[in-house]
Amino acid sequence: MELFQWGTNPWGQETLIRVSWDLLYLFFWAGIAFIVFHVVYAAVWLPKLARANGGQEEAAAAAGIPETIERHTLWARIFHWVMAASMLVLLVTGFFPIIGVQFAWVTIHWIAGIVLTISILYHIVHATFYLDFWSIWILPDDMDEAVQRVKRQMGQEASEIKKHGKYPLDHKLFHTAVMLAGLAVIGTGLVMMFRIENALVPRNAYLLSEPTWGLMYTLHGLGAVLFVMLTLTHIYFAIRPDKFWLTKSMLFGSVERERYLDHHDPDRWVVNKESASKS
Amino acid sequence: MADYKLIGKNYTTPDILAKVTGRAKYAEDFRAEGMLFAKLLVSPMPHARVRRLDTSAAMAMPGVEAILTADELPEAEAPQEAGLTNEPLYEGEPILAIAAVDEETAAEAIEAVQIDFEPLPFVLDPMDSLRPGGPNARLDGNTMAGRDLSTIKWDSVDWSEVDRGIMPLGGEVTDEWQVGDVEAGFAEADLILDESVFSASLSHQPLETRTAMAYWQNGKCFMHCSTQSTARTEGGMARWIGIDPTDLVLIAEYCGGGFGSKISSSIQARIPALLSRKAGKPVMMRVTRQEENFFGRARPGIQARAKFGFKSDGRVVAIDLTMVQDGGPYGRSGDYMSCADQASLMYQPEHMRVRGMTVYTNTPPRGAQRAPGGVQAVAMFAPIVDKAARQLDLDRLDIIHTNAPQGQALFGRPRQGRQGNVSSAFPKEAIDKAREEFDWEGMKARSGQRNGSKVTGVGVAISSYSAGTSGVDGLLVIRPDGMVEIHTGVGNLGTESFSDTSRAAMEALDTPWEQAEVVWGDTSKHLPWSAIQGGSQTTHGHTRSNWAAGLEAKKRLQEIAADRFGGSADSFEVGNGRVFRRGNRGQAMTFGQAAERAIQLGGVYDGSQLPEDINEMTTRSATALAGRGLVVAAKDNFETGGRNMSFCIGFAEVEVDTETGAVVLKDYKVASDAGTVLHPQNFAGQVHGGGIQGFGVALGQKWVMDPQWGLHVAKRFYSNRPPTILDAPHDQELAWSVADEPDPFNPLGAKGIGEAPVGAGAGAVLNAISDALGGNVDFNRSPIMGDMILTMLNPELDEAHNKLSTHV
Amino acid sequence: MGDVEHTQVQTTTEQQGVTRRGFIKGVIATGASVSASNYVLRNGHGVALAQAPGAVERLVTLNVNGQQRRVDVMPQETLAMTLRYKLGLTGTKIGCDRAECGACTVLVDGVPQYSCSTLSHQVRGREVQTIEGLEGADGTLHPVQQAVVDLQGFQCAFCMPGFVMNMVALTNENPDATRGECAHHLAGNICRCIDYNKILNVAEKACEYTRNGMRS
Amino acid sequence: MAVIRDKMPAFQLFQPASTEEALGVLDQYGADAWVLAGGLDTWDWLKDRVKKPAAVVDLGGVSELSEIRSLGGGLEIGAMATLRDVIRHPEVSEQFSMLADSASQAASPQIQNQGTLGGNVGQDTRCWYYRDGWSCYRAGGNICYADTPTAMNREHAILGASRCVAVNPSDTAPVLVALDAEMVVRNSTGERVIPAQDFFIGPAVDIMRMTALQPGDILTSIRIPWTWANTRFYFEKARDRAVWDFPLANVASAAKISNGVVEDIRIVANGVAPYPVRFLAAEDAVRGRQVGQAVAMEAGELAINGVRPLRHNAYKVTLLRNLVKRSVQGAEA
Repeated sequence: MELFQWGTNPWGQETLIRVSWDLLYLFFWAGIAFIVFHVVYAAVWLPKLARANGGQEEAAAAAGIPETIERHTLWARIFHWVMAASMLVLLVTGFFPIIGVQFAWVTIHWIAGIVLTISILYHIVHATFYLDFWSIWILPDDMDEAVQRVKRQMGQEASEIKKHGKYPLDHKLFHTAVMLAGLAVIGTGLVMMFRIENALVPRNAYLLSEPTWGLMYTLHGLGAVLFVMLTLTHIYFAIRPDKFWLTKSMLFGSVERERYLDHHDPDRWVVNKESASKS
Repeated sequence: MADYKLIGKNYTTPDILAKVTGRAKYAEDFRAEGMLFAKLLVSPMPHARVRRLDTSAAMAMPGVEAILTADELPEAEAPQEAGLTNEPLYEGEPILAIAAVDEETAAEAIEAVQIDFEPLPFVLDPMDSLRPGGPNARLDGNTMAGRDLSTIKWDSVDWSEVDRGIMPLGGEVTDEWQVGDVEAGFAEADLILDESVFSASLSHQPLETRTAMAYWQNGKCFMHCSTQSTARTEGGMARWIGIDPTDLVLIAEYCGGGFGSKISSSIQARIPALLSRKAGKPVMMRVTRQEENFFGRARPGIQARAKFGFKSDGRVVAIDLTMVQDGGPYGRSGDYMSCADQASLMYQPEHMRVRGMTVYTNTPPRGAQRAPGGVQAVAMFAPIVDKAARQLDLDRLDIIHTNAPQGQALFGRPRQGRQGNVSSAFPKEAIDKAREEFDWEGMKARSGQRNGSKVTGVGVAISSYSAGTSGVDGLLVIRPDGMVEIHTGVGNLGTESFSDTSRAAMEALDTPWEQAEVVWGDTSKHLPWSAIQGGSQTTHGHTRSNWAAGLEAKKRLQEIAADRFGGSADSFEVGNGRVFRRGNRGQAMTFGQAAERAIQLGGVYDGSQLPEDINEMTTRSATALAGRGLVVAAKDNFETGGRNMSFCIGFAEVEVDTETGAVVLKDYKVASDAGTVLHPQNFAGQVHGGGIQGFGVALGQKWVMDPQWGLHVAKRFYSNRPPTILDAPHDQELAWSVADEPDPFNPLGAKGIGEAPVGAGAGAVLNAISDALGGNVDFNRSPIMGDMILTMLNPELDEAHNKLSTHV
Repeated sequence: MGDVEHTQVQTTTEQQGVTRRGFIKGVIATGASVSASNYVLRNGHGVALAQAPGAVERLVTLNVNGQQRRVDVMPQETLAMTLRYKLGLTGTKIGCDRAECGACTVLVDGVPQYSCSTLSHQVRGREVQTIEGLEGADGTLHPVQQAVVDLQGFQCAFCMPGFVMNMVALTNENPDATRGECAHHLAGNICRCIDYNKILNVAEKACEYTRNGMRS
Repeated sequence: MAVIRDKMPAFQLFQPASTEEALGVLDQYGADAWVLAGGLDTWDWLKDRVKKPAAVVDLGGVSELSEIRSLGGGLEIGAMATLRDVIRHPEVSEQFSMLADSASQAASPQIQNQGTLGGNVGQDTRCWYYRDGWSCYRAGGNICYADTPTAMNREHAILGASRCVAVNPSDTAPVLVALDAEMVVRNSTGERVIPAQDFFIGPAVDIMRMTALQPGDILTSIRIPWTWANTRFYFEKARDRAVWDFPLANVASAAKISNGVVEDIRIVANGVAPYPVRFLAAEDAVRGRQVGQAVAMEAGELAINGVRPLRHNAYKVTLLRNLVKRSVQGAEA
């Protein structure tokens, strides 16, 4: 298997062109393998970790936690679904021609890319100034808990695991991966606009040096093949019954108090009346 | 015209039967026992250095017999080329050669060579090399100043002008001359045209590539190559191979075209010779068309500023030229200088200043191409003179006539403060004759006629070029079987001058051509020192030398007869293959009998005693022939009277479709002043063939290169476009005429005709296109193609490139 | 030069009854073949020698100038190379090797084709005519050849064999051709001496000779 | 990278006698097989050693592929019929003279003698960067060398480009599109019939192919319905030299005209886009109107709607406009 695709420049010198599309298949099957693994893992291990949460309801009600709690604002949800749609379009337009489904994809691809870019820009501003910025980032506590969690699962002595805040570590990890891959494809994708006809920038294939272009295509490809796996696994989790309450929250915005109490630490995701769903 | 029996008559040349039956052997037609095939590894970059070279995998391949690298060649002194190099200066320059049992293996071996190049800065357009900080094509400089490589940058000129297609004045140049006072000349002028002009580089593309086959036998190298000249190739080729000329047997009876690119064959021919020595087997190196495009030579492009001052009667009073020649990477060709000389001759300005230089570029090597500089002169300046005629409201043929030289006119770069003169010039007579014969008034009447979107244009242009030098040797043997063997060291590249000029000897002997046998093309057959077959040298030079040999033979025949029959030599006549007493034809000897007698007499008669003044090569050949009959060697010592020049005036009729830009040539006629015509059929072939080559210059033969990578993109005939038969007028036979004025400094009045026709064709077509578009159009460059015409006719279209752009 | 020239002609009679392997060995042993002796021993790209229907044999019989010529031909070998290097018919020239100049034009079943752009295998069972096949056994020139000689046609003549063969097809098909029709018929041949005017004179003369017979 | 020219690499040559046999070999070799028709496009690729197929399948021996025959619904021309066959076939010149006309303007007479109709329509682009083995989009890279700020693109596309700006160089292709021809394609799984207009594809859809032919496919014949037989045809090719050169632009038009009124028309051009372009807007504008200068000019203007000229080919806009104008007028000028 090749990691990179090399070509020759007009002078016959070897030059990096892009990632090898072998990686597309690799990441696709890696995603599938992860899903299969997780299905088994979830079936065998998760029941063992289940805990009762009885008796919390009243206390929670007393603490002023509303019955439904807004988890994603309307704007955040719009952002998410716009991003999801553009991402799916980008994946389909980017990869279907490679796997043999031919159609005129370039224009759709770059327009979807621009939509994605705009939505990401919105997200960055929105998350920075209007949301609990730090809620999605991996913090030292997360790491510590992760260690404890693994210890527990291995059957070793470990301290009590606290419930997570608004986002559990796996969400945070996923977000980080998406962010890195996303920045790579968006950053390189914007530069690659100079190599195609589009309404925004004039074509200039010699904007960058030849090795730099090779790097752009390679990074774009790496991000893109990573997204194949990320998207697969993301969809998988979204449709898992035990996670479906989260998917619903992305559709409708809120979670029930019960779920909140089940999964979240009220100290770490502070909820009050103002957070209650408007619905 | 004098009353000749052979000169001026059509006849069958001695090579044509072999040609028309396929028996004529060109270099690639020879085979030798155990012959290997060579393939070249050529540079993929315009300028680079070989950083690492590993031929072990190639050498290990079964069937690979020898590899020749640049390191094994004697070093060439800059700016000359070596044939193989480790620092390629243009795309396609050979790096190494591999000989293998067959071409397939050689090709695969080339692909197995591990080679790593370090790209170096390159330049395609001379102007880019003159810019301050601009790249140089060579690491040792970008031009030749005198005999030295040096670097010149134009830091004082306005480069924004160049970007707008204006050639700047005042940049430093390496060559400069002036006659009269140009400023005073322009002060006198009633009309001044000051324009930037460009004539593009174009490759020769002879149909036979410079394929060569060589082998060694008993220490001698046998070389089959393609060359225009035989005698003048021997020494250079021997030097290239590194052997004494006497150890070289050069066989080149047929040459599939050269147009100046094979005057003395090509340096790449040394490759099979050296490979053959290394491998111990014969080696055939088939040069591909694409390789020919790379190292087969090309006419240098010239970017120029031309300022012409005219009097109201059309007389050119002053010319001021600034020229930059695209020199390619090697050598020191001076097309721009002969370009100035021809302008000086054709337009006879009283005041003229010339400033010029050649700038090296990483494009294929340049060389002389049929009227080097002369064609560029016509392509660049004929449209200016044509335009002046329009602006001064003069007849366009008249303005040519007005300025054309007459008699022994002075022209060109002055030496010791004085211009030299032309030996004879009768272009005015040629024009006067053509005006009637070609019905110039009728042609003019068709100018501007419209047929829908198609407009007829009529163009006329004069072209001049050198037509011969002198001082070479004639060598003939009258054999005991009565045949006259005329040996000639000029080549046979299709002009047939090797044969046509041999007829001078038979004319001198007043003997039928059937009794002649021309010996040519193989140095083992003992050839005399001859003119280079290039620059139209042969016709003038070899009618002189063969006439000299013929006269000398006649004298010896008379002496032999006097010796046999008594009396003075003067009382004998020579004619019809016999020498006989005047008034008593009974006292006669046949050539055969005289030859027998010559052998008996020895000394000056059988070649054992030779003239002192002949060339060493002639002496060697004549000595080898000694004893075979009456052996006569003679040097051309006839008087010379200036530089020998011939003239052509082309008349073209085109139809330009203003909706598609398509140009169709409807007719082409050519008038000439080229002295006595030796062989009318061949003469017509030269004037028309040259003219149509000029159409290629005018209409589309060119290089296209990618500026980012410095690589050719139009390497194929379908993309670099030599003219096809349908691009030439083909509905009626083309007319030609001659002034029929013999050159006073040739015993038969002959001048060369190879060169001048090209410019005439190019200039006439350029002017005709301009005429069709209403005159006063400023293409200011050649070639003109349909896209340029459409762009000019539709001002809303963006101009694709400025006037001075090269290789677009 | 007679001592160093030789050709690799394998005539039918010489080859009859000789096995392919034996023939190939012979070729190698005598060193007679200018063709790839090592090619004989390998099969490019490492692909197994084809078993599929339609796979070609290397030993073929070609009908050239009325003779059956048995010859060893590589699959990728062009007719021009076979004619020139295997059959010794060097009259056919290679000017560009790319179907762009016409010097290699020969007649295949009477039709002008570029032999540089025809595989030798493609002319099996067809009649190939080259310039060497025009002259009569008694030395009588073909009308086209005679026209060339009479009008001093062509210059360097490297293009001539191709033009001549194309003219032969012209005189066979349309001896009444006008000058313009001659030009269109001959348009697939390039002359770099660009003596097209004279070439058209020759074509017209050749047509005339074909119609009216050659002058005696 | 050593560049070796004019020596073909070794390959296995197959000369099957039937289409089935040929398809069998194609299946056996997959993408390593090369279909050989007249060879005029093939030899360049092989002699430049840019492509090195393991097997070459010469269709010259499949006689069924070179037949020209009249069917109930139209004329069927075998893909291996040479251009010469097409030019000289009486029914072609009587019914579809424009096809013979375009074939007789392709390349050179000898190439017409060897080259096939299938090869002419299926030929690859002549973009000089791509043909020379530069590793561009079309060759699997990620750049178009012909569309850079300094590129030499005088002969490239003004319409329909997508990343790659190469043009389709065929002279017969626009004629077949104008005549509503259908391409019959076979592979080992069966036969499919593709309208000519869909047969030619642009780089937006598949940047590495000019036609719908996939590895394993053979174009077996071209069917031309009688729909446009003997209507008013116009074909013109603009080129630099009168022989060999590919079109700078060509135009093919078929028009049904009664009493000077255009009942229906097809206008197609090639050499300006990566595929033969049909000018639907121009056709619509002309349909139902009297033939004349004004309507022709209008059609010309509509044809150049949306052009995107490159640095060196703006002239093609004017050229295309004028050719389309002429095609509607039905005459030069």
